[in-house]
Amino acid sequence: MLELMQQIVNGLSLGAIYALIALGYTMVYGIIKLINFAHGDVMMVGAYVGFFSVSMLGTNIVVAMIFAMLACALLGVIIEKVAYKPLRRATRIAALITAIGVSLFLEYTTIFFLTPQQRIFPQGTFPVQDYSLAGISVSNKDIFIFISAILLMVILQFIVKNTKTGKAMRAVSEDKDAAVLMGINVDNTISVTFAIGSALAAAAGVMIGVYYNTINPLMGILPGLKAFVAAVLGGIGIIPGAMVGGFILGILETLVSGYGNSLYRDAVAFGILILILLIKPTGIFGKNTGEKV
Amino acid sequence: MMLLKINNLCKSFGGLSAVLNFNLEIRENELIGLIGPNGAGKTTVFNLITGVYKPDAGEIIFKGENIGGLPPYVICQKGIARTFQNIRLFNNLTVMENVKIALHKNVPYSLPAALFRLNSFYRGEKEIEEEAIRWLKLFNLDHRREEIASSLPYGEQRRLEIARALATHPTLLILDEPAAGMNPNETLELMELIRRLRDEFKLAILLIEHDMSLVMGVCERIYVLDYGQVIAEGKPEEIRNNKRVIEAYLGEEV
Amino acid sequence: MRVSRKVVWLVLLLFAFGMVAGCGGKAGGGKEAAAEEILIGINAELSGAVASYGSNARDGALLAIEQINEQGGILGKKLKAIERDNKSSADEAMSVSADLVTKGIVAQIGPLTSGNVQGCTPVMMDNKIPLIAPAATAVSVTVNEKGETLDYIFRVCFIDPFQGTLMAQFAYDNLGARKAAILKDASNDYSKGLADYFKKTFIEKGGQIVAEEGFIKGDRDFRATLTKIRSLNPDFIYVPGYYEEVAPLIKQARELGINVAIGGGDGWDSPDMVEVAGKANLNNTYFTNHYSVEDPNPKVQEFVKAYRAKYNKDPDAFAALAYDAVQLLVQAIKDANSTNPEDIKNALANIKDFEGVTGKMTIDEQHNPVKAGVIIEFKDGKQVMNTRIEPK
Amino acid sequence: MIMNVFANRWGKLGAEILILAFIFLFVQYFITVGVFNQYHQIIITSLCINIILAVSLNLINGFTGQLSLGHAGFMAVGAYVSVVLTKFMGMPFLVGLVGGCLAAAAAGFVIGVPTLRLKGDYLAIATLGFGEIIRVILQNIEYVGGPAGIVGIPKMTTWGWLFAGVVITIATIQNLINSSYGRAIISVREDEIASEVMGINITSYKVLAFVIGAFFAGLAGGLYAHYFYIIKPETFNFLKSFDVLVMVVLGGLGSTTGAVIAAAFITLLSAALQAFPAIRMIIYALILILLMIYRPQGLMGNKELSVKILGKIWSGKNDAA
Repeated sequence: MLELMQQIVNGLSLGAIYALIALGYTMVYGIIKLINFAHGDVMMVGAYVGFFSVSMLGTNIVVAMIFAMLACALLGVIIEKVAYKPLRRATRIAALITAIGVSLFLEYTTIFFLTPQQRIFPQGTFPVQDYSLAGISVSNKDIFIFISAILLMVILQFIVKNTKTGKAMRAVSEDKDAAVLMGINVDNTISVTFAIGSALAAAAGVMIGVYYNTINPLMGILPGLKAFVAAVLGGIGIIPGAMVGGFILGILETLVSGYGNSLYRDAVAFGILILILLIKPTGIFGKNTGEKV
Repeated sequence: MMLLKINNLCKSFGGLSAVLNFNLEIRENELIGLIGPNGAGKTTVFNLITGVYKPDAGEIIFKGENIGGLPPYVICQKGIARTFQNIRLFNNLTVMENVKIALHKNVPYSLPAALFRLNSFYRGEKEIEEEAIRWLKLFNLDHRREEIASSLPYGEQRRLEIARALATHPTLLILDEPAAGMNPNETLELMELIRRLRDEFKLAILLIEHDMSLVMGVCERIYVLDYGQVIAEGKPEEIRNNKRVIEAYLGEEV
Repeated sequence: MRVSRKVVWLVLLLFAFGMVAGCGGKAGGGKEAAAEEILIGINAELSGAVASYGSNARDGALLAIEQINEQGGILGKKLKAIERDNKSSADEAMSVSADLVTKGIVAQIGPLTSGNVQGCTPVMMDNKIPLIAPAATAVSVTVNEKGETLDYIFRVCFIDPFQGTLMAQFAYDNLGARKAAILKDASNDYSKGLADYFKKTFIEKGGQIVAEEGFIKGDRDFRATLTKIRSLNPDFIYVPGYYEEVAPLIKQARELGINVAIGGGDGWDSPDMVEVAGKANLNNTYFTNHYSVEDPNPKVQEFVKAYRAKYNKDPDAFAALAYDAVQLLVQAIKDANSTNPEDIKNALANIKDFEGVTGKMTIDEQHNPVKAGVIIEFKDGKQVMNTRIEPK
Repeated sequence: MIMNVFANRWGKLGAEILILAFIFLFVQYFITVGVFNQYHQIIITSLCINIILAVSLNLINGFTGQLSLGHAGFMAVGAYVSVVLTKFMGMPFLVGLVGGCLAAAAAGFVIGVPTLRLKGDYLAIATLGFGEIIRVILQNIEYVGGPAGIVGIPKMTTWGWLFAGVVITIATIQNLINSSYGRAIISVREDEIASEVMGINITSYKVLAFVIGAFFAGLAGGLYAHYFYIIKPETFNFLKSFDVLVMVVLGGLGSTTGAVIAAAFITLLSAALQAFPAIRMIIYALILILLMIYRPQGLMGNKELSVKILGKIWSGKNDAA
């Protein structure tokens, strides 16, 4: 029982990381229907900005995170303007390939300038405190990352549902042409979407960097993929879905490793995901919007 | 003989009844109209008959067999074909290919014959080609055969959709607002065509239409639907004078 | 229509082949070697999954080449490296090798992983050009299934059985471990190889393997598996992975209160271990290695100093092994007094007591280096030699 | 016109065989006399394997319109099964190849039946998941070497096998597409509901396309394994599926000639960039982005390159003949 509790705590903190990345993923998807495969790599860039801010400018972690978010918001907007905007009228799969191109570009440009070796956050960037509650060990960074994920989800949900920008976003998501007729500046709205999504990725990147201490230019691939899976699982485009999907994936992986066989972890995790999709073909929170005939 | 008999058909979406205890009978070679105000559930009835939606309750007896809830392709194979309110052609394909796809139902050669290009493939393709041309000629679309379907003018797209439906060799043809978007002249031609098709191919035809001149002019019996229920049924002149029908149509504004 | 289409694809195919022929004509025709240069191919993982290790190996090899050239080259000629990226894949490695061969290399250094070296094997054998693998540890790298030595394939690293067996003996005899858990990189042949031999020896000696679990390259969270292992109460955990995963793994193990000894192989050898895992967490951990960067041996210290000066970082095992691979090649060229690949191959097979950074080695009949192994223990972040095992 | 083709069928077939024989002998001659050295031969091999992969994935993604990200998984099944048959059981190469293809097709069937009910991105994730499941399973089978894979696979793939593989793949898929069955498959991509109402069992045609696509991915795997000496599960990870997808989209979804051209382009580009290790992937990424921006429909769109079109380009005429 104690071990199960520990495993669930492990799963929640792993899931929080997936959720953190999945939030930005799903938001961009929800608004412009683009699978932004470069999202994980924007996260990586954010982690590097945070790293250099801490190690070279000697800032504290909060300032580093703000720097990273600003830098990545800008990066996200540039990527959108240069690479995705020309494809707005093209097929979704063309945009998907471009996203793969952007992803490779970010990874290997980083390798070119910063070598493929990992970088290590200086000790004490985040003062770690371990707690043991009735035999279950938790650290303050677990709690920090868990609360961040939930907080960011709430903020994001608020922005999309309740602000003017959010309404514009939803309008663009429904129908770009109609949105133009309603006087919404579609270009700006999409830019804002990308800025927010990329800033979220950056925040996730810095947190992950601090959490695991190390960052490297290819660190975005695996979590990026997992986050995409989490977003799909929750019902892609649905913000609370991304978070729930992330937690489910995290707990699932943890339980497979803890009680099944860790050598088959990804196979079992994917197997269960496929099962869930077969039962709920549009994800857990997805509405089965049958095509109108 | 009875071709189609619908008994107490029900369908609701999210708790709202779209179709409630719907009954309908079509005899062979009959021309039936289904009318009603917007949102009365007419297209839902069509979607239920053709298997696009699954009924919640009730039976759809076609040629003595309950087809309710069968997948659309099975229902098509049993002999029901349809068109759509908002035309659903294969937009990126040619006019010819659109009709050929409908002919696939009776494809005269096997898959291996296609993969290995056996003689039966060449013979079969020739048959398909010839039959497709026959359908296109019938609908006066022959000269458009290599054009992309979406590039056709609206009226021709409607005609192509009917041609495509007929190419599946149905015994019951279901037309969802065939005259929508047509000018009076085109509508007149369409009326003529519908009658001719019925006679030539021994078809029963069920159609939804808002254009009353067409419905009254061509249909032998008419069903009137309101709030998912049949409120009247009968010959055109009976319907024209039916109080409930007039109310339903006037009430639409309220 | 149907027929004409097919014709055109085929014409296109033809064009494509024509292009290849055209490219090749240029590349293959003029060999880049000036008479006074000796070409060495470097076939490295510079992109893809193991790019970080591959580029360290490349750096090590380039440092060696630079040093040789500074000392005036060899046989009156300078060395020239031709660098190619194999994208961390065996088929790319093969095509890179074939390309390098047409350029007129006398030998190839790399690739890094066993699988990628094996991709190159047929090309090296066909063209009779020696390959020196810095870090390919699988037994099957230098011998074929019949047990015959592959004439042109050499290596400077340990083979899997050596390290796995060594650690099993050390854990059982010196640490008194009886219940061991294994945590390996499930996607990595090196990790599996070490784990297999560790398991075999440990069981033979009378120990028990209580768990055999895995992780995947790129994982950073190991707590689920560690929590499971903790509940099984092993007195030793064997983690034969690379440092990018092992360092955070050890850290998390300690955070979960797992304080038993943890062991591994030369994949641990990196300055990053201490920085990521933390000094205190690394206490009571051991790994098998060729040498220690803290070794006062001047050869080692000069290498570490030169590497730091050139790249502004500390070398890892891959850099040191690739450095030795080049030095071994140079030794063979000197011994053969020839740059003919056939002569170099023969000289390589006969090398005795070569003094490398990673130890004094003699190439045995199966083209493996016979050299001393050391077991290194981390003590407050310092690598301390615990045991030295001389070759038999 | 159809009469024409029908009447000249045997004549045209003869011409095709002649041209194919010419190409085969042309390349074979170059190999025999050594104009094509080992490096060129490796590139030709990669090229042919990539063509088979791209053309077969194009059947699934391009013609049927189902986004599949699991192609590498089928390639892995074909590679492993063929090697087990030839190397471990001593069967002839042909038996190995066919066995690999059938195994991959069977895997395609088992995976396709449940997942093809899913749509769009959900299908993409499910197929990607299955591809990864196949890889993880292979990683854990000791019989086939686990993560180390199988080493020392006899080299049996020759130019003749590759050429035959490419011709058979293209011919089969083109024959399928240019038949009533192919039109049914394309109608699924165009409009599922209309297609189903026309009497087409869309699920079975999706599965059919998936199975045939997997079959040829298995062929590519078998040819790959018997050329590159070693196979290991890592080779067939999801990034490999992405590589093939890139070729298909770059060539133009639903264009077989496009898939062939893009496969050739990517293979040659990749080979040419080997010499620039530092900037290799950056250039590759930039080319990818630029091509997609300037040709979002792919090099060929959904058109096929034919003598007719070439002739038109040649003579500069615009009228549709």
